[in-house]
Amino acid sequence: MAELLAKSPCDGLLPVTHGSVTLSEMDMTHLTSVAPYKGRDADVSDTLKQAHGMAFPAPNRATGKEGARAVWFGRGQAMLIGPFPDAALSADAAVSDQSDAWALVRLEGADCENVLARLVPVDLRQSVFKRGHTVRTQLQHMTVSITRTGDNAFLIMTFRSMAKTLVHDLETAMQGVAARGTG
Amino acid sequence: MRITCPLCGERDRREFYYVGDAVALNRPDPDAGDVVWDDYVHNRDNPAGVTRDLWYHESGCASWIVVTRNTITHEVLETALASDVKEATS
Amino acid sequence: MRVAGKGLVDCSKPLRFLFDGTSYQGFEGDTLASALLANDVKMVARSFKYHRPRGIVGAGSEEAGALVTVGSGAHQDPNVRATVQEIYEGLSAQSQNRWPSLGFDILSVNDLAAPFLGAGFYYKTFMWPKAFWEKLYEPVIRRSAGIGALSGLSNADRYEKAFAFCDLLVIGSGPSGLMAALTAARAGADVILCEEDSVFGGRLNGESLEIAETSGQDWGTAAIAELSSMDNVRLMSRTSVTGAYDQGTYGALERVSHHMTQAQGKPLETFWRIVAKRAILAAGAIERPVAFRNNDRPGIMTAAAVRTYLHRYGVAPGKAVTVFANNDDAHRTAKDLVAAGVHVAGVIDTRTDAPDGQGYPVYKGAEVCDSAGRRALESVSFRYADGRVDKLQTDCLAMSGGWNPTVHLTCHMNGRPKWDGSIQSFVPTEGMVAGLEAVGACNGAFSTHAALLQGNAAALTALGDLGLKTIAQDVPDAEDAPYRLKPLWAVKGKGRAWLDFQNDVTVKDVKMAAQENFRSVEHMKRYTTQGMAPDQGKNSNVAALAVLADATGRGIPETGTTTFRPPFVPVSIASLGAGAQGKGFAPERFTTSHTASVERGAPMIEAGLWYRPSYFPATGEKTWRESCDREVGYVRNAVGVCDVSTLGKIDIQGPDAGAFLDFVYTNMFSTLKVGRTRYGLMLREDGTVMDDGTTARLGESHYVMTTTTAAAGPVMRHLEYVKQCLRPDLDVNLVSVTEQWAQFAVAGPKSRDLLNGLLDTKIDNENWPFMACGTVSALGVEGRLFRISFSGEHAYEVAVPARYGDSLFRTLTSRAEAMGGGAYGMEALNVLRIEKGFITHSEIHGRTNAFDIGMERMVSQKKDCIGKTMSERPGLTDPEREQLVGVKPIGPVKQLTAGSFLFKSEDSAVRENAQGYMTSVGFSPEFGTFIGLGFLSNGRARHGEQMLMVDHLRDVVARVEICDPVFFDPEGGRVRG
Amino acid sequence: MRFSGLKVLTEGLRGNKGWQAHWRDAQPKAEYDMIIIGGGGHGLSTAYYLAKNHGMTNIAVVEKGYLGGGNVGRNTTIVRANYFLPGNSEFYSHSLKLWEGLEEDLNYNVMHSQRGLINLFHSDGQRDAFARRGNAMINQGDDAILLDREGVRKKLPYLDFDNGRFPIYGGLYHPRGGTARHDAVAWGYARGASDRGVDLIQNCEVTGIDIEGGVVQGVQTSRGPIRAKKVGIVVAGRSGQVAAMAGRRLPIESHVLQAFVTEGLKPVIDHVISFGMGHFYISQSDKGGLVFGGDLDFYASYASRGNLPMKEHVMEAGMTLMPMIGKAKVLRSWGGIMDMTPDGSPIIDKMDGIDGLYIDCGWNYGGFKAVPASGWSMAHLMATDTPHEVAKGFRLDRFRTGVGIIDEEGTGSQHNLH
Repeated sequence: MAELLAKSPCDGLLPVTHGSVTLSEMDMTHLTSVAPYKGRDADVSDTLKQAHGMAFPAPNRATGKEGARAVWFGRGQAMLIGPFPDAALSADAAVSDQSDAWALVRLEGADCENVLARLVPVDLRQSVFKRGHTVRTQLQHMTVSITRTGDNAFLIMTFRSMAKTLVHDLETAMQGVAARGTG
Repeated sequence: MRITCPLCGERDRREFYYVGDAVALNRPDPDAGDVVWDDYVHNRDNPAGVTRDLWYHESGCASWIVVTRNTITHEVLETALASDVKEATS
Repeated sequence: MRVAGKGLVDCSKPLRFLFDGTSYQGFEGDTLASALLANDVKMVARSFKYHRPRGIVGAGSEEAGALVTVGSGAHQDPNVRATVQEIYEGLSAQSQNRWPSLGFDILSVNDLAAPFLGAGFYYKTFMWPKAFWEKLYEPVIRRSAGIGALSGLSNADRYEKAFAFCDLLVIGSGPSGLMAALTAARAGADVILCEEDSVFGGRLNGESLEIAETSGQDWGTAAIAELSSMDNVRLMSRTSVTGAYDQGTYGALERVSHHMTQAQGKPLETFWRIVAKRAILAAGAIERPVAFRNNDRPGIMTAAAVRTYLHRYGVAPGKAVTVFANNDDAHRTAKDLVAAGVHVAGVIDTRTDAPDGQGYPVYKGAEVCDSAGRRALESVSFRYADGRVDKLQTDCLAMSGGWNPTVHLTCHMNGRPKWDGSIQSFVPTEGMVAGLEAVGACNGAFSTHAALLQGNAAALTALGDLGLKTIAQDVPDAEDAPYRLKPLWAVKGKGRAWLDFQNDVTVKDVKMAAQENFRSVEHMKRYTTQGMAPDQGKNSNVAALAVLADATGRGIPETGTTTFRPPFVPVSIASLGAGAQGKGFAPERFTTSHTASVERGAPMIEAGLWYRPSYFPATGEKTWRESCDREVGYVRNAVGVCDVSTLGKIDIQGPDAGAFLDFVYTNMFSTLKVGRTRYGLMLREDGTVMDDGTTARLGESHYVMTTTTAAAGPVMRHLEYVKQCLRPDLDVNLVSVTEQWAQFAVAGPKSRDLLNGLLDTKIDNENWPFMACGTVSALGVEGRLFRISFSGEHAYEVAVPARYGDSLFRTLTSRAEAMGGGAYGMEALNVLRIEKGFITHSEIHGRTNAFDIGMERMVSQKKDCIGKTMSERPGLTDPEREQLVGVKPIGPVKQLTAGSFLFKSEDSAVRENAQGYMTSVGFSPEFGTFIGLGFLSNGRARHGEQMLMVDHLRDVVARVEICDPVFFDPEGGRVRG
Repeated sequence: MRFSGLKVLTEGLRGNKGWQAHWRDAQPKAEYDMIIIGGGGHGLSTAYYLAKNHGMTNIAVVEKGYLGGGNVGRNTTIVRANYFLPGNSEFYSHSLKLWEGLEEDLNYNVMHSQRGLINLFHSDGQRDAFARRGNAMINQGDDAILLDREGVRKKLPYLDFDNGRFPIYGGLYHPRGGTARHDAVAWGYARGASDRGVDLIQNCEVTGIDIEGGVVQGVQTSRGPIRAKKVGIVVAGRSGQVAAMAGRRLPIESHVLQAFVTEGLKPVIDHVISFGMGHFYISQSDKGGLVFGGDLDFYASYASRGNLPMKEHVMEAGMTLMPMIGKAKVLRSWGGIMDMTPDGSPIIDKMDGIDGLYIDCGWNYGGFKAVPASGWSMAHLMATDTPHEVAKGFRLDRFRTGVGIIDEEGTGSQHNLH
């Protein structure tokens, strides 16, 4: 029997490098939105800790580490990135598979803050937006989730269908920043 | 214009969607009568001064927020999660 | 001419540039204005109305005279201030508003007709004959008006926008701004310092001043060196702060590469959105001209501009300079020129107690009353108090009527400045922009020492507000001369004395406005156009106000001011709109089948932000209709495949999910069985239909809702609104899963056969009846299957995780083709649904309710729901309302058209007779004719009635019969097959 | 004094000494037959037509600030009759006819320029909707032409037909649509009313409405009480505050709408262009500035100023539609206070339960073109106590009853959906 072939959201678009900054697609993995029901936040957090090694994140924060993160994803919701979700989560939270719903890209390099400053209306400078901080915001006209994963690295997520626009907008900003040197 | 989302902190107005007077929280009973419903859906104090209105942090955390605000100066005086406001009054 | 030993330009770096086709030389660091003056080019422009010769008036962004066009082709940039444009090798600039040439301009004849072209003359004439306005008068007016020209070609330069954040934004880098930045930065605050000019220092570069026993220029250079070494400081030159907005948001325009021959990938401009916790406005002041007869000739400039050209650029704007002033400050001009070896013809001061000259004559108690010179200044006449008139041969008049603080940004939030009689000017009212404090000259503090003190004090205040530790600063000693002036706005006398050099508004015009009762300052402005030119009255508003006050017998403060509004300097549409040209206006959304559809030659059309295939052309087909008919046939006779992933999908989970759905839908969902799907109708609170779609119950507390493509976003927002604002008591969570699933309609008699070829467990009519739903495995991938139909055929929608969408679409279509079917697009989908009378947003267009579309029975009487009460208003249930009907032609008709109107056969096609209108039309291969849906007054009772369908626009009149909107398979047997 | 080309010539030769006040500044009298609150376009035209059509001359217009200082002096000057719902169609059609005779009627050149308006559409669905609109316009007796893509290209070759985000399918062309010089409309009506004996009272703020036994007695003002048998409230964005003086709440929210003008440019845009997908509309003034605007800022406001996100959105729409305007520089931006009704259509009605009190409001963001017919209809209502034929759809109670809701945008009779 034939098999269905999988394609990543940014298939054929990445990686690209301009100046000091590289944009690349993250490997496809499990994405699970976890939204605790009323009064179950602590139960969900406990399950997450036991099964996946991280607490349910506070607003604007990510927990866990590369390969198994929980990123705060909005009001009463986190995105579990990496592990296949423990079945026990469903008892206390609305759990939805989002593995294919989001395009995940990594923006990395000395000028990556300057690139994002062209597109994002939030102060993402290291002094205020540190490793483990996350925001739900806009990137140009797209709804995104941005998490700092390193001194010069960000994880950016947007709707899968907008992957091409995401890459276009980031690349345009990268080119502009690269042409200007710094600033 | 910047609005403080109770969850996300101070953010640019461009992240929010506006829906109008927070009177929307006070939905009447179905049988309250046409005058009450007309008032609820249509008529507004429309103050030139302090007002309470509803905003949705659409490209942020998806919270609905009650914003206490001055319509002449655009000063934002207070913000609160709409769900908290609603639960406190019902 | 150049003055040896002066200026900050780099004489070792000569640059060639063109003005009106003539090649000139300047140096690196020159502006176009300074380089033209160095080459003794005086006349550079023509004015707006009278086409009078115009020269360089100032040395900053507020320039009132020297507007030029830079570049050509798609790069042509009109109305560029020569005083701001830096020269570069190969720069080419042209003069504007003249034809055929700057020297000989046909429309300068307007100047001779000036008596007839006074303020507002056009309101009183050009009314007869009526038709001549559009045909003759207006085209002539339009052609003679305007200043520069757009190329008409699409923008070809790169522009960009950006955001920045700081503790303290300092606007302006003169002495007060530098002092403020130093104090704040030394205390560790996060500082952004914006300077319009290409170099920092402000007036320090245009004067010979001393600070801390060194030259002001050197002090400024040292301050900048210190600031640029600090990590917490961002220095932004060539950056004009253009507007103050709410909660500490400022707009700023950075001119990134206007001064470069080759931008090399850099943007031309960056528009910054700066968010600052505190701001200090140190924008300086603008020297004001004096109105006197013929005060608009090239060569007549502000005194400060003359000093700037001398000190900053090493240029003397004339060989014999005359100064005309009412204050001490302007005397510096003469002193500095003489010190630099430039001849000063004299200083004419209106005050009898003016200071004495130091190597130049001072004519005290005299006023300049006229000037002469054809294309540039040759002489000025001046008059003593006793009426005696004298004349000086001079090619440059440096005039000063005093200074106007640059208060503009403090007024951007509706604040009004206050009048300060001691300096005869408006100064900022405190607190007009929250978090912003004005210091130095823009705050009316005109001495250098006062500027330094205020800059330091404001920074300390800001630091305190920010909770930062302050470090006491020594404010250096500096010039602290008192500001002495005697008010003078307009020299009395005959003839035209200019206020607004650009719009050609004279003292007479303002007086005439007052005479005609345009006495309010706003009326005067609008009637005369005073202050509406590119400088927005920066050079002239206060003087015009003084003239109006005088003409109406009021004081200046009682007369009031007009409003200063953003932007402070003009901002290109391309910079504020950066990123949107081409596709950048809104994100593009692509389905997983996009590539495969394009490969099949399908024209992709917009559906909101998405792209969807219109149809899939086959070899030999000449029109889209042929393709569409074939694709309809696939679904009716075999099997068709269509990507429906763009429809919104929302996971609704929780113990109260059913109760929640009962509240947002008109019909019941809590009673829906697990594994079943139901059509739902959603209203807005006003009783109008908001959206429709199917919702499936996947588990006891798990539903997935489908929305229309267009309403996906609004419905999600609405559901969150209901959940958070109206029913936070319900335990239910919502998450959009639209993007998770690639979903395909598989429709037609052979749809189950096609699916069974892929599904790991076969389905049949028993285990998967109409409206069933559940989890399936397709080619080894777990997905979802819904037996729902938008075509009236036996049909399914199969969903798999989006990564497999491309692959599944290719598999489905190729297998469908093998079964006599294939892919179908939006055109066929539309025909199929019209044949079944299914509605889309063409029908639920925001004005229709459940009653109108024949679904009033779907509004459950057992419960409350959003929109229910308002939908019962008398006006929404009136039988005469327009109701959904089917429309079919009688006999042979050319076509039916959507957007046409329905009339009784005997009526004329006018509004009063309109009975209804057509919303959707398609050609039905099944019936061999066009069929349509529409709305008709009391339509459900009129099935069988013959009417006329009239489309005036496309000249179509058709005899039609009203019928049930369900044309095809009204019993609905096929979906269950 | 009659204005004419000859008059301009003779005055010019005499040194322009003979020009007189365009209108009288009146002192408030103790009593009038009628008072119009609000000296904007609608208030002044109401007064003018009360005098001209109904012979009412013992009337006053009281204005808080200066005449024409509200939305009539801060709009994008578009004049059109391209509505499609009954209630609006006949009203705006009537208004356009009045515009076409306005200069002659007022003896004031308001520069009404019928340069043609083109509404662009970008999908088949939008074409159908615009076809309905165009057919409704012709049903009404007005003009409309459906242009295809090539037809639009011929008129507007500078649009981005190849790369724009939303492809241009065509446009609905309304040849009689155009622009006018906004301030002149206020001044022309003021002059016409003043000449007919109407008192125009500036700098006079109404602070209260006197009502006794359900009957209007007059108004309290910053310059003292003024008695009147009838009072008309014509105050646009401030309707809520003035109605509150009579103890009434209105179905109105006041919002800010920004507009923009660029530096003067030689003629480059010869039509009025409307780009629905980007909420963007543009024309070029006779002085050469590109005059354009977009959507509301979307928050209730009386500040007459807007914020950056909407400015950027408007400019972005311009850049995707017609990237040739990129180097035009915005000189000034401003905001008007829009009296938004739930269904987007206006109200001209008696104030229920208060004899002698009338209201004309709810012009949303489309009041300028309505100025002539609004005044005409309001004058008719105030003079005769019956609604004028073309304005009888603008009832205040339509929201409560649901009868005759006029929702052109199809966004619903609920606030903030427009």
